[in-house]
Amino acid sequence: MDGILALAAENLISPIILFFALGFAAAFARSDLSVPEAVAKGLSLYLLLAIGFKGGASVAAHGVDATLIMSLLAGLVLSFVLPFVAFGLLRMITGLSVIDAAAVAAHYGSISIVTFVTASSVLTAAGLVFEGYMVAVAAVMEAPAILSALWLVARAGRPATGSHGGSGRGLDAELLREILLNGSIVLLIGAFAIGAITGQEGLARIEAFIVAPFQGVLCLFLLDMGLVAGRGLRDTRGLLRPGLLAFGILMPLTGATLGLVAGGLLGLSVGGIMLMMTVSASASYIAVPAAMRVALPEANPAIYLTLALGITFPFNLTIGIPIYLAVAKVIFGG
Amino acid sequence: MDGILALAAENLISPIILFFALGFAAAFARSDLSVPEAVAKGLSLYLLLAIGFKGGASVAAHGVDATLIMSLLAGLVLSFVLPFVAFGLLRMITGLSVIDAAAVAAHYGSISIVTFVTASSVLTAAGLVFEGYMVAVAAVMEAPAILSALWLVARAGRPATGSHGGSGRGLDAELLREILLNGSIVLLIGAFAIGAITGQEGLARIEAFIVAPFQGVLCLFLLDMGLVAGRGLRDTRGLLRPGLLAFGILMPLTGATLGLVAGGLLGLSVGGIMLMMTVSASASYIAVPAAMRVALPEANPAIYLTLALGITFPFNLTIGIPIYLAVAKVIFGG
Amino acid sequence: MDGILALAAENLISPIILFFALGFAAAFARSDLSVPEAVAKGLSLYLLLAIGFKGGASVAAHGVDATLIMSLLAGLVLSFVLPFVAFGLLRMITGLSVIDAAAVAAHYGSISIVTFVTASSVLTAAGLVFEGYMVAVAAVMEAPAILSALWLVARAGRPATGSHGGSGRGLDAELLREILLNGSIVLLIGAFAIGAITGQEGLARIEAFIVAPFQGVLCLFLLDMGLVAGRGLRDTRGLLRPGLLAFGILMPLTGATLGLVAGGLLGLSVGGIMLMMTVSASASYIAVPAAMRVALPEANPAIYLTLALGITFPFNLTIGIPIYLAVAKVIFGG
Amino acid sequence: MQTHKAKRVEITIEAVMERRLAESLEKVGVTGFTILPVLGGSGRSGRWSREGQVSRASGMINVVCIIRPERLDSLLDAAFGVLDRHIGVVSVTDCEVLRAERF
Amino acid sequence: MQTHKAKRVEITIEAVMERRLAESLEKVGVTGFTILPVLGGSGRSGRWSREGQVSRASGMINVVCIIRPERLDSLLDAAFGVLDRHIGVVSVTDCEVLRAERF
Amino acid sequence: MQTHKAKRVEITIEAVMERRLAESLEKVGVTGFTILPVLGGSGRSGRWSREGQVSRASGMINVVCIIRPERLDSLLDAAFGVLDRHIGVVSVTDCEVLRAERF
Ligand SMILES: Nc1ncnc2c1ncn2[C@@H]1O[C@H](COP(=O)(O)O)[C@@H](O)[C@H]1O
Ligand SMILES: Nc1ncnc2c1ncn2[C@@H]1O[C@H](COP(=O)(O)O)[C@@H](O)[C@H]1O
Ligand SMILES: Nc1ncnc2c1ncn2[C@@H]1O[C@H](COP(=O)(O)O)[C@@H](O)[C@H]1O
Ligand code: NA
Ligand code: NA
Ligand code: NA
Repeated sequence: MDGILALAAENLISPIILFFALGFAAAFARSDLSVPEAVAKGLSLYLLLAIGFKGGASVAAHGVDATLIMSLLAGLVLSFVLPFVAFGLLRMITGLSVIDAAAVAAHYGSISIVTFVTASSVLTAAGLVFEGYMVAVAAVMEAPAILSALWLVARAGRPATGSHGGSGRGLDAELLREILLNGSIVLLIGAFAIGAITGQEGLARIEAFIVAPFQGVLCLFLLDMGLVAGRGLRDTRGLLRPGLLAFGILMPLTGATLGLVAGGLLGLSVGGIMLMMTVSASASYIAVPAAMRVALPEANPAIYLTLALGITFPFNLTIGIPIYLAVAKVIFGG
Repeated sequence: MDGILALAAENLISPIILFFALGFAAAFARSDLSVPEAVAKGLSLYLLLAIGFKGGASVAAHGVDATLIMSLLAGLVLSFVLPFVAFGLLRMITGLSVIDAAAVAAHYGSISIVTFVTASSVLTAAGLVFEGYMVAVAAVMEAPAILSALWLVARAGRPATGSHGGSGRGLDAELLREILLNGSIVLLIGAFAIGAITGQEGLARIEAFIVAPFQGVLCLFLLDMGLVAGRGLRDTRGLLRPGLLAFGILMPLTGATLGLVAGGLLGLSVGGIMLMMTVSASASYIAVPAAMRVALPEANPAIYLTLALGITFPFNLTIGIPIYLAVAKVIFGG
Repeated sequence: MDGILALAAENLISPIILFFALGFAAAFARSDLSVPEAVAKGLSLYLLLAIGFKGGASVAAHGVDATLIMSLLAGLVLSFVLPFVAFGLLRMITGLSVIDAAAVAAHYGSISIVTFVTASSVLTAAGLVFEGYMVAVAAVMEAPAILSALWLVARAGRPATGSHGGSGRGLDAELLREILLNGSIVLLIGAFAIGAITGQEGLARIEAFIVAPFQGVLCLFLLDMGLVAGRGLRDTRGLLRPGLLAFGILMPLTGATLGLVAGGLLGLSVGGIMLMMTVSASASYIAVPAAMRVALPEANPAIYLTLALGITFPFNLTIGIPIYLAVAKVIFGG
Repeated sequence: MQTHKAKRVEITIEAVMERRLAESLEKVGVTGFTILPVLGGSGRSGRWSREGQVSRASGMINVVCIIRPERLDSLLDAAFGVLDRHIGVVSVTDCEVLRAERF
Repeated sequence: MQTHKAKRVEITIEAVMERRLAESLEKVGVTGFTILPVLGGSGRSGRWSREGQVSRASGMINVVCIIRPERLDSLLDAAFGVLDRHIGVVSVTDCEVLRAERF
Repeated sequence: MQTHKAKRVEITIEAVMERRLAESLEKVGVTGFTILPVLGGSGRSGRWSREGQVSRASGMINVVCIIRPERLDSLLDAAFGVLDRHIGVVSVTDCEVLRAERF
């Protein structure tokens, strides 16, 4: 327990967390500090390209681990299953409607790549290695949760998106294509593949761009995330009943537990297990919200965005990640 | 004198000055070369984050100097006092109205962080060290001058911003909050604090982002500044009567002299004195103009922007900084 | 022949080509992956600044080669002449109107700086040096082709841009100024001059910005180019008759051949010859399209943009550059 | 100068619905429109801003569509089919245009 | 398709006044508006452009506000209170809207 | 609140023609206008978008110009002289403005 606290404390005073906190505080104080939308998108492209490429290059270097396929499968299953867990929890401890609960559930089954990136930075700083393909596992976990959530809505007798009305849409091929080919999945998997193909030689050519400045870029991006999260939370404070708040913290812990079990069964390294916990604990705030606006427009975006970005993201960043690392170490670390 | 000229000449052929000149010339030649607004803002966020963090980390490394508090106080006083000097000078040698003169005075009491950054680059290139907290001094000097200027207007019998009329505004709490929490102050002081907290360990993690590429990013930013300054000057040439022009050069020299006295009394290093001169000599072109548009909308923005960005900024960049360094060296250098 | 294929194969699996392919594929699959316009422009400013500066610094280091002036002249002549070749070829093998053919011809007489950048990266990776002033040759080749194209239209009895009608425009001084002072020329030549003036000392100060991360930035930029090219090609597939397609591949080969001759006569190094081939083979997609919209608004932009960006650019990137290198090596390499 | 009566329709709609709106308009033969970016706004669901946002979820766009008066109804039908359960605003203004042959 | 009469108010105002305008509008009960970015322009104080600018001082925004006709006057009062000594332009157009219950 | 009749002219024109349009407007005494950015659109020449674009060739801008009714004709003449053989759309709407002395 002491070790966890020490680790958490150390994590808390890293530049990346502090820049997130700075953004958060600035938003609450209504400072006009802001990052232009184009710059924020550019930073996120950089992070996806870098983390994907490094994962691929690492796979190229260490060879394809026997558990790679199993890990991808586990990721798929987790992403499909987590929304059901989240949905159940939400219906138990909050008064959310079926549609709102399903929309929130989709976010928690999917993943937050910045949370993943931060966790991998913490691992690197702690001198721990992890399976390079974990970034691919994260990528495959982005989309399936959306399908589970739409199924939950359909089951409740409400067509996911109106074949009713004039426009005749639905979870049609078009929406499915949009979900599977959304920009962050494509760039993450594409960069992973390019890293795997070009290997260490490719890495050597672009290392100075994607490795050395990575932590610094992450600081700037987290400053922006803090600003966006803080602004969202400030404007929707009324919304956050105790039940929702509790969910925003209980759900990542639940997800992390399932991730721990999965990672343990797969026989991953301590670092790999910690990452599996982290992605399971994290909630999407880029791809899934956009999909929900198309497929479940009646769901209130303020609820899922505030939960994912305002509660769970900061929780994972500050408290969750050190806990997951400590637990993984205690149980599986030599 | 020879030494000053040699130093100035050397400074003039550094890439950063030449990129500024390139932008300036391109704007005058009506080239369509331009930096997107979002990119310019992104670059300025980078510079603020980097310079703030490095200042903080340097304080962490060298310990809190006994003169830190005194220097901050000196900065505060200078920022409050300089507008009065500027206002007097303006009323003496130009025909500006009270409101226009006060608005211009606010800019010269405040500071230009890019001028500070350039000066610190020159110091680094010259192998001189300086007190890391000078960046904090620059930060505290951003806002006070605005209050002095508003007081000057109020004294002249003109309510700073209309309690007259319907909207019932004024130098209200809201405006004060906006001034004190403007984005560049918050990021500069926030990054400084994070640098001070995480120290050399934090610096090591993001050094490759904020130290190595810094000069190059500054080149790109100064190219943009040159474009903006050149465009502004080109479009408002008619405005610049000899009196205003003279002010744009006399005032930085006056400010630098006061900065020299302050720095000398504080017992700062030669580098620190030169920076104190530079910030006193520099004029704001980001935070103060925005505050003036809110508080003194009748003041003509073309006047203060052209003076600060079109005259004083290039003057400091090319001639001022080498002079300040040479003078500081001659008087206080061993 | 084997050597060429091996080289091509090696080139094809470099990260830069693969990121271009990723963008291309993502666009065809209608992924919503996209780079914000401001970020794309920012990246292109970076590339121009970096490549220009490095060229200038290299000239400063190796001294002004006797052939510098001759090479610039050769570039000028090539840029004037290539449009006639292109125009003839187009009128022979495609059914394009005079105006459309002239507009396309202007693009192929001018150059694509990213193609140049990619070729110089391939040279560096292959351990070959080249004349630093080749970047200046590329710069002088941007504009002349536009004049040739306008002359072709005028000769055909159609005033290039209406002195007819009310507005009284024409290839007036204004348009000429716009063409000669377009942003990419100004930045490229400006950065070249700054590199030449500040030399190795200047380079040392900004090396960490313009050298080390260059390849990585190029990857991100080529991802964007792939997206834009793929989107363009996807939306205008119907347009590309066999004749046009053939032109899009024959013309760069023709241009490269002329470049080979010119480079050989000038006595350039193998790397220099390969670059002369590459620029001659490449087609503009930034400066010339904008000039054509002003000067020849009746020309269909879909034709010239699709050819330059959708056919010739990918051709040069993947197949052309390795061929040009191999040919230059076989003929002129010791 | 000769002008012609037309309708100016401005549709403020969620950015994620852009492709669907465009396709729906094309289906009823409306192929001319211009898309303006939106920075932020306010509505029943509160204030929002694009500052620093990465996800397209919370963004809107402004689609301007100038058409001959007789085609207004089919355009509105098409737009309404997409807007449907989505947030968004449609306004129609009378206007005059140059070069009527383009509409 | 059923449409309803409304007023389309477009306010071009300095970016630094955004928050004050929004608060002023909310005070008179106007909570629906959309903000469009502005690249540049020209007026009595000359030409300006946002290109390469970092300071918010010289920027403007375009606030579009669609309301029921009977609320126009209080909206204009509110806007005028903020515009006051500031530069900026207000135009009001008659328009028709879908889904009148939203305004 | 006192308002005055005016005309709101919106010109969607290629970005490369911006300077020429501005100069042409100034020549006929129109010095007040606001430029809005355009993200993309669709017309007879197909769909386009500014995403990821570096060249100004394919971009458009939206120029909004509010003027006294009596100056409409000279404005349209000036605009038409520039639009000429270029793509682009011009719409004119009746509107009311505050602070008529500004137009
Ligand atoms: N009356 C209005 N005038 C202009 N834009 C509006 C209006 N009402 C809503 N909007 C826009 O539509 C978005 C969604 O509105 P709502 O569904 O009411 O939250 C708002 O954030 C505004 O951008
Ligand atoms: N007649 C007008 N039509 C459209 N926008 C205008 C007009 N007059 C002024 N503006 C806008 O308001 C800004 C300030 O105008 P001014 O106060 O006249 O300098 C200009 O730069 C334009 O963006
Ligand atoms: N009817 C219209 N309404 C609004 N914008 C249009 C319309 N027609 C054309 N545009 C705009 O003008 C551009 C060029 O149109 P076109 O010349 O028809 O290809 C389009 O891409 C649109 O941005
Ligand atoms: Na998850
Ligand atoms: Na000062
Ligand atoms: Na060429």
